[in-house]
Amino acid sequence: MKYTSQMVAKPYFIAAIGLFVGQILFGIIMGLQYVIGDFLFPEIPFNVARMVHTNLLIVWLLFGFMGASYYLVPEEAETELHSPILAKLMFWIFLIAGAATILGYLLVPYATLAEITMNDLLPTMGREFLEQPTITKIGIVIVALAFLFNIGMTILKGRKTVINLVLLIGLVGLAVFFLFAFYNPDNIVLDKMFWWFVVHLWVEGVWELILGSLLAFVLIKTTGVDREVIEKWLYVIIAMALITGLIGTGHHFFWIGTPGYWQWWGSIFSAMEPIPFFMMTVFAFNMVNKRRREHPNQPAVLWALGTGVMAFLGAGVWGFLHTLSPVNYYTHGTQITAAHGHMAFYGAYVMIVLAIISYAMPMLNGRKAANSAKSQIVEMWSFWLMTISMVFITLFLTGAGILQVYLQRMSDNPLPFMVVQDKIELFYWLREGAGVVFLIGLIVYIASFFIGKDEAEPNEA
Amino acid sequence: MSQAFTKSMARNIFYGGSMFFFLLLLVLTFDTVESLPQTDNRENLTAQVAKGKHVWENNNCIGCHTLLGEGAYFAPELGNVHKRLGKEGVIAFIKFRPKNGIPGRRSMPQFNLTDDELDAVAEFLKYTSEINTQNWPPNIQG
Amino acid sequence: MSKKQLMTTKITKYPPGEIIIWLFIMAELMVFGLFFAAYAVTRIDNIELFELYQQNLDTTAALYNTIALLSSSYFVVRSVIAIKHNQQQDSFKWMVLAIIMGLVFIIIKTDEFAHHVSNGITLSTNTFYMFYLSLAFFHYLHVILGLIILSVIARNINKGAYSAKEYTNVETGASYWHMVDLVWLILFPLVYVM
Amino acid sequence: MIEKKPSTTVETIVFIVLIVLTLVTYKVGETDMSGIFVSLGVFAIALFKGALISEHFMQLKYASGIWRWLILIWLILLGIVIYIAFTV
Repeated sequence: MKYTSQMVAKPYFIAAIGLFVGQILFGIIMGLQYVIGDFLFPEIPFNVARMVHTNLLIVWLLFGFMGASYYLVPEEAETELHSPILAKLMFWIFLIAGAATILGYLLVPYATLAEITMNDLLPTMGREFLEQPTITKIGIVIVALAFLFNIGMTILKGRKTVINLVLLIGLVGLAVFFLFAFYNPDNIVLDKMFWWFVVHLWVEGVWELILGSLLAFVLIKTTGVDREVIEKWLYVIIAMALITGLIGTGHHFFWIGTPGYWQWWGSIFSAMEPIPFFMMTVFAFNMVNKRRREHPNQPAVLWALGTGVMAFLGAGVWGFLHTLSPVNYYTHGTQITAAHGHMAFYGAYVMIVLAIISYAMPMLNGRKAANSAKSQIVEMWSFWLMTISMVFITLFLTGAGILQVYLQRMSDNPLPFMVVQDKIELFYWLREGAGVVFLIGLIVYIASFFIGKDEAEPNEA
Repeated sequence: MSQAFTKSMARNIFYGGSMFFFLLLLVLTFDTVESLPQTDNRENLTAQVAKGKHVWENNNCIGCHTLLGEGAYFAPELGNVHKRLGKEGVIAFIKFRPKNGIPGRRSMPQFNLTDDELDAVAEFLKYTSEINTQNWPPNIQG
Repeated sequence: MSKKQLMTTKITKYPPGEIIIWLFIMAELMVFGLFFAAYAVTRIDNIELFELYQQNLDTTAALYNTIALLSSSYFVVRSVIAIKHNQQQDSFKWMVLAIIMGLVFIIIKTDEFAHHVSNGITLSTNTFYMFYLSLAFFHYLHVILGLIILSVIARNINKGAYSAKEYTNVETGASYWHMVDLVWLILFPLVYVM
Repeated sequence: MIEKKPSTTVETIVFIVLIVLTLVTYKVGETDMSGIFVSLGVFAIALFKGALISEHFMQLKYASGIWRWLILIWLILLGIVIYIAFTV
């Protein structure tokens, strides 16, 4: 670590991991509700558990992105962070607002929450992933602005690298597209259409810029490959991501009351969305193969390689499987979508945040470059446990989805939704099993921070 | 003839390509918004439908159900539920959910909606079922 | 890498310009190819509709546009050859001519679009117009982008930035422009004539 | 240094051929000639024009290996698809 202000990243990373645990616990609860319908009913109905599960994911990834930015921007810009105090203040505001919102979900009925937060003044609640009370949304905007100001000022006064620039564009895009969350017309078609301007343009747009720059940073640091080469790759990857992803938004406009031509535009462009992810995989492996040094932090390299592969599989391959409109006609809104969502989020965004945490944490804990060999082995175990169980979660959900599509939508005698759900119960049990393994993997991951704490780090080869 | 591929070229492709496709997205979005009246059933968007949408949102229905295929996949698709159950069926289903659920089964909470709210949400689902969704879902089961 | 001073028949390994542009040319051609294929496949079930509305298109305008783009492409070829021989003046002159012909295309095509708009035709009018407008407008944007690229190159030629030793950027822009021309050469018969 | 005027004969001839072929295509569209073979003929001309662009304007005739065939393969594939779609 070169600058003391990078230390502000540490609480962000710790909070991210803590919320990650919460997300997985609620995932396990939901998985159980899929097979034991009245589990925890009526205390925690499925919709509440899901809201907590998805909102925690978004919040902890945002914590991860912010922590990552506070860590890497000063190092890239070769200057201290503009205002570490502002960063610390925003951390607490964001954490308290986030925790209060989650508690709100859990403690009072959603309709009551809407009432006490005066949703009727500016109704924005009750839409998937954007369930937060309007006041929380405003809080998110304020935190995002303060964060962008802090990061932007640091970049302005320091060295302007491509990684910093791309990261900044991604973060600004994140904040700008979030503003569509405040647009909630009475017309459900318009509502759905612009809802995707937040959701799609985040995860299949500007977040890929953040992903790309974080990956490039970790690769520069761990492989020692020439910055010029890595930056060139970064530009081409994010160019392809936006070129395919922007019009690729159309693959959400097939069946929501928007004109039919989106079936063509959406299919053609989203069919190319795997290209940037494929390039990212090639990029990561290429750089590691060309490495000029053996970095002592092996798990960080593993996470970086893993994110390339899993993002390509989850976002690229599983996305492509159901993105063409004739296929999507049958798979839209089934467990196929859930399968894709799980692996894509894990591969693209969870793993990149874990990669940067893995890289930065040893330094934030006062070590030179890496944890002890013992700790690294435990962390790599957690990598494989979580990654393989996520592959199985995806496969089981895909199995469930294929059966669901067949029984409910394609067979000569289509069955009602709930009948079909009973028939595919086995897959949900298997998914729950894989989910428990994932939780074990996460516990092992956390354990890796405490194991071999006092032992020396392996020497650089 | 230099075959070196320069960083400035990569940067130009990023900025040029992104701007290009962002403008294209804006144009297509504009065209879509202009032509939505043909498909989005707005002539039937009454005040009661708008109210129903708020009831729908304030009770987080999307947390279990899908609407036009979007939402959670825990409970049935409701974009065409009006065609499946009819208005009275929809109202009755929501109204008579047991408070403590059905043992062992996925259960829908009892939301204690007023008669007006029930009517509004049913009207909202009727309106939604009349949106031109390019023939989706494939059949009545959603 | 050794430089050739004259355009000879010596075989070079790579296509002209920066290699990355060829990846993008391939990606672009893939998209246009898919659109063309989609057009042809959709047409199978809508032959009467397609043939009826095809007659509403202005084939003469399309002819002028084809000639404009072909000339523009040819002028770009002349500009590249000139810069390879260190004739910056000539190169600049040809490039400006190419840009003018590109602008002719834009003017004619804009007029065509204006007619459609004033007749209330949009992407949602029918399947034929959906394809025609999608293809034509997507291509139209490419012409605009190509013109921006050519203008930057022309300015740089005029400033003396390129020479017989360094002309990669000129070739890169030229390759992109030929691709735009190529797509129109296919689009013209497929959508207007066949 | 300024060199002597380079030869551009080939490119100029190709350009003239392209213009002539375009005019032919246009004339076919103007007349009442119709039918599947006319359509396919028109498209064959378009593909040939594309090949000329690829070889002489894009200078792929000097490229080696797969690079030379990039556009030509695209044209051939397109030709096959259009042929099938117009004759089924």
